[in-house]
Amino acid sequence: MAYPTGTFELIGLWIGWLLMLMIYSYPLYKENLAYRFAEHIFIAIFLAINLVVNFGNVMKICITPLLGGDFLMIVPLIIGISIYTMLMPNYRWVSRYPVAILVGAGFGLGMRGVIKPSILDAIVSTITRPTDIGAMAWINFLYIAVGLICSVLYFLLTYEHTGTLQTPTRIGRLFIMIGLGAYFGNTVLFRFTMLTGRAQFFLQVLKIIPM
Amino acid sequence: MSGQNIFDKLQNIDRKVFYWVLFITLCVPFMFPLALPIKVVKNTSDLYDGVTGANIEPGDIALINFGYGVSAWSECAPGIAVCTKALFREGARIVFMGSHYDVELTYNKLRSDAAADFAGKTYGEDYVFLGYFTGGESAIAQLATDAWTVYPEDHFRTKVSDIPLMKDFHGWEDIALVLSSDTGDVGSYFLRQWQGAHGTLLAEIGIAMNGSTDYPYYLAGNYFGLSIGSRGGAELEVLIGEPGEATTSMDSINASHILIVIAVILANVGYIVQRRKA
Amino acid sequence: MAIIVTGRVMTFILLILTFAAMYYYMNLGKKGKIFKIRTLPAIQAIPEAVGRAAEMGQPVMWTPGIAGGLNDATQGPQTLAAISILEYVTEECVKAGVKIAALCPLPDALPLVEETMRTAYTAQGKPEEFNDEFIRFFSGQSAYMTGTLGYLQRERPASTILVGGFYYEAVIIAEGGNTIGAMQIGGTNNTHQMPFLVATCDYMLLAEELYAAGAAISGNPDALGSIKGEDMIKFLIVAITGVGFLLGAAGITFIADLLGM
Amino acid sequence: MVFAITGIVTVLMFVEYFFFPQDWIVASTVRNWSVIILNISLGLGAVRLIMQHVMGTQRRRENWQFSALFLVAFVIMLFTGLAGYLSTGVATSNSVYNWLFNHVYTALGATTYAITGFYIFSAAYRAFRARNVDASLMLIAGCFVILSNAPVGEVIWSGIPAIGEWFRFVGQVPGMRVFGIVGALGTIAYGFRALLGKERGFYAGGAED
Repeated sequence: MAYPTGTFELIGLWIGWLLMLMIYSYPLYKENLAYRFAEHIFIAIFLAINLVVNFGNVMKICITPLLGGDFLMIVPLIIGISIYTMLMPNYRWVSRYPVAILVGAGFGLGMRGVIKPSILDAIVSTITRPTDIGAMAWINFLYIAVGLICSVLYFLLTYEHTGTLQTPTRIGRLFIMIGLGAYFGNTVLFRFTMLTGRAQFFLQVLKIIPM
Repeated sequence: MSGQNIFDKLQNIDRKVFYWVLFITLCVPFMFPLALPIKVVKNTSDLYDGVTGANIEPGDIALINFGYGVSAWSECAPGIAVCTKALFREGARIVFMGSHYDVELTYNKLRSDAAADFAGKTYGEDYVFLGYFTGGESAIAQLATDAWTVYPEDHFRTKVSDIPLMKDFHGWEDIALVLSSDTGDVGSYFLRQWQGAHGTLLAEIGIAMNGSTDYPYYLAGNYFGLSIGSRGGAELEVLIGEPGEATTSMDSINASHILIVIAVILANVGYIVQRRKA
Repeated sequence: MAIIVTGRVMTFILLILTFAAMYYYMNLGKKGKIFKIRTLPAIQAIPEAVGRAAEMGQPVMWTPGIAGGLNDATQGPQTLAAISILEYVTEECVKAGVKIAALCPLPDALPLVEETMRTAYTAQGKPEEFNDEFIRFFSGQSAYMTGTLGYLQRERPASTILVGGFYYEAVIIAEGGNTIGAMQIGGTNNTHQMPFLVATCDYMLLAEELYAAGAAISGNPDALGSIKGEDMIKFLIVAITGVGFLLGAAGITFIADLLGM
Repeated sequence: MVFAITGIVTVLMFVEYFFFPQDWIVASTVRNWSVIILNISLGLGAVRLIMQHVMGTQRRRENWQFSALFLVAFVIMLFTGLAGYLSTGVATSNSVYNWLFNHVYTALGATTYAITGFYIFSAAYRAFRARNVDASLMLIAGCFVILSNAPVGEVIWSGIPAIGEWFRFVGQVPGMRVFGIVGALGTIAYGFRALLGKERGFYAGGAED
């Protein structure tokens, strides 16, 4: 992408740059009017885009088929609109019905879907021996199996972590801590990459580096 | 606090000092790039092999989900660009869709990032952009069984029945592989409702933060490949031999990562010395 | 097993087994059997956190994170557990004469928060001391973060209780609490926020411990019974993994094949 | 009645999954409805927020100027977007909407979420301390992963990528898998209790107040 030349693009670029500084004035300086200004603009625009896009989506998946002769679409349309009774204290009870359908679909899909990848496949992967014959592969195989068993035992919630359970649950917690440490490390990459993108934009607008 | 020694100070540096140092550290490497070599790890090469090898035949349809918005462009966009290029070069057809309301911006960015590859392709025949969807897991489950009810029209409001590519895509059976790139949960919906339920080939081009939770699923074979954050993107750029945004950002990542480790070490030195004294 | 779709048989069996175990223990609970939740250091630390506030003459802050809209299947339960913990914290605060502030960004949880705190004051015989200004509502994530940071700086609570469904505000709020030297008790089931709460809090309720804490405090027999049922399934998982590992190491894939059915 | 509806929809999803290798038209229709209902319901949060800002402006509450700013920006964006959508079917065909979308929204969207990078930095500095064995393990795993995520790790010491990768690809697996397992069981437990009508709060907003 080259540095824009059109007037409106240039204005847009610089406004974007200024808004960025306004937002970063908060951590780098302190809460101030510029930050609040940028924050309110962001939330307003974000919300409006959301509404426009969702309006288009409802048109696409419901209204257009309805107008095209799929009269059954009137059912979800009416039930969907009825969720707005949540805003009217006297009619709030009506909104329980659309919520019930959403919840039912969410639970049904959630419960039927989680078992295979999160439990069964996880166990199968843990107990399938490595194809490598190297010692390291077998140590890892043992590590993951012992780690998983101890970590699951750590999450026994109606048994005290004493007696026989004391050692495995203690070890289980250590396995969990290693997991969280790795997670922390990965998150650092994620957040810094986002900031990196902004640093690049900061320099590009000033023409210090090419766009 | 008048009696603060060096170790107290090490533990209590003002955070604003750090923020400024961090921002400057992120900026400087763009001006003086080092371009250190980037090592490719197995989960990334498995992903690349998956989109270039035996998984995909000319004419097959791949589904690419943009589960990220502008905020995660630096993390996800490079990986998606490389995979799109690779898939087009294998002769695959691609269906693009997204769960972020700003998906149009992301699609436009991809078209510009992989402009040369899009140039030789025809919209509606070789690729299609279905646009935004909501409905969470229900919508993804529905997409597997009856895609046309989730998307009766593409993003540009052409009826899917009038789009040649869409005549070959009604549900999971028509899709050779799915690539989902997410900041949120859509990849896990594909995992449960496509891969878990139907065994569809699935790979994740995720933000680094989700790398930890995604990796066990890669190890269990639920994902045939996995790209983790901008580093994964840079590795994919190495694999396709076209350095891009992710490769450029690696210098900044290097500097900032060293900085944070130094900060942690300094704070711990202060902490340990203080504890010994106490 | 032609009736059940191939590849989903084990899912079916495990789902039914889980339901059955939960139902059995919920039923036992209804008949009066009480299931005890194991010691959770984070919950045991609450009186200490309140005591610290009493000594310092500063308030205690509770906040549940912004993720947990009540009708969200994964986030909602975290808010409910957080509200159970709030009940306990409030009772302890009333006993010790400590001010408590509940900072809540969830509009649909507000009535429940208010009712819970009011009940706790009433239970301690001091209903007149309750003031709904103890509850502060913030709309939207940014307002929530800045509002909470502002509160931390101004009021300097001695202890903070950060329990519930958090998004990325967790690190910002917990960092804010750390800066003012508050004693912090954290808890969430959102994996993506756990590392930050673990790093910044003195005590932590990890994942399901949050639900267990909520159930232990509320004493709800259904919640306790289903947690007991879950524990039985965890034993089953441990057993299958253990046996499967030994067989797998010997090259026998029987268990793995069975689980793939 | 409400619980019955939830129960029926849940059971429909189960029946389809376990007994129909392909989709089942009844479950598929209900699921499609739920997608539409969810789409329609997404405006709810927006309506609440707008009402709050309208009241804030009307009653001249503290910082009402910002509420007014919010409303002006919102109205401009909403109407230009709808105008674009209604005229051509694509909202960005309106040039004002497109300009705001491409420049203002993109800049703010990318900036606002990145702000956490600063806080993570100070959180790591302030809180990543070797207080005890647990914290030390987390610290060590974290530092190795941080260094191995950056190509420079290998330059510092050739062992760093190997150790970092071990933490990423082996070390963390038990912990992360257990979160998957207890998360799955938690989802089932909560769903089961809700189906039996044992969860209060669940229908909050519409339930017994």
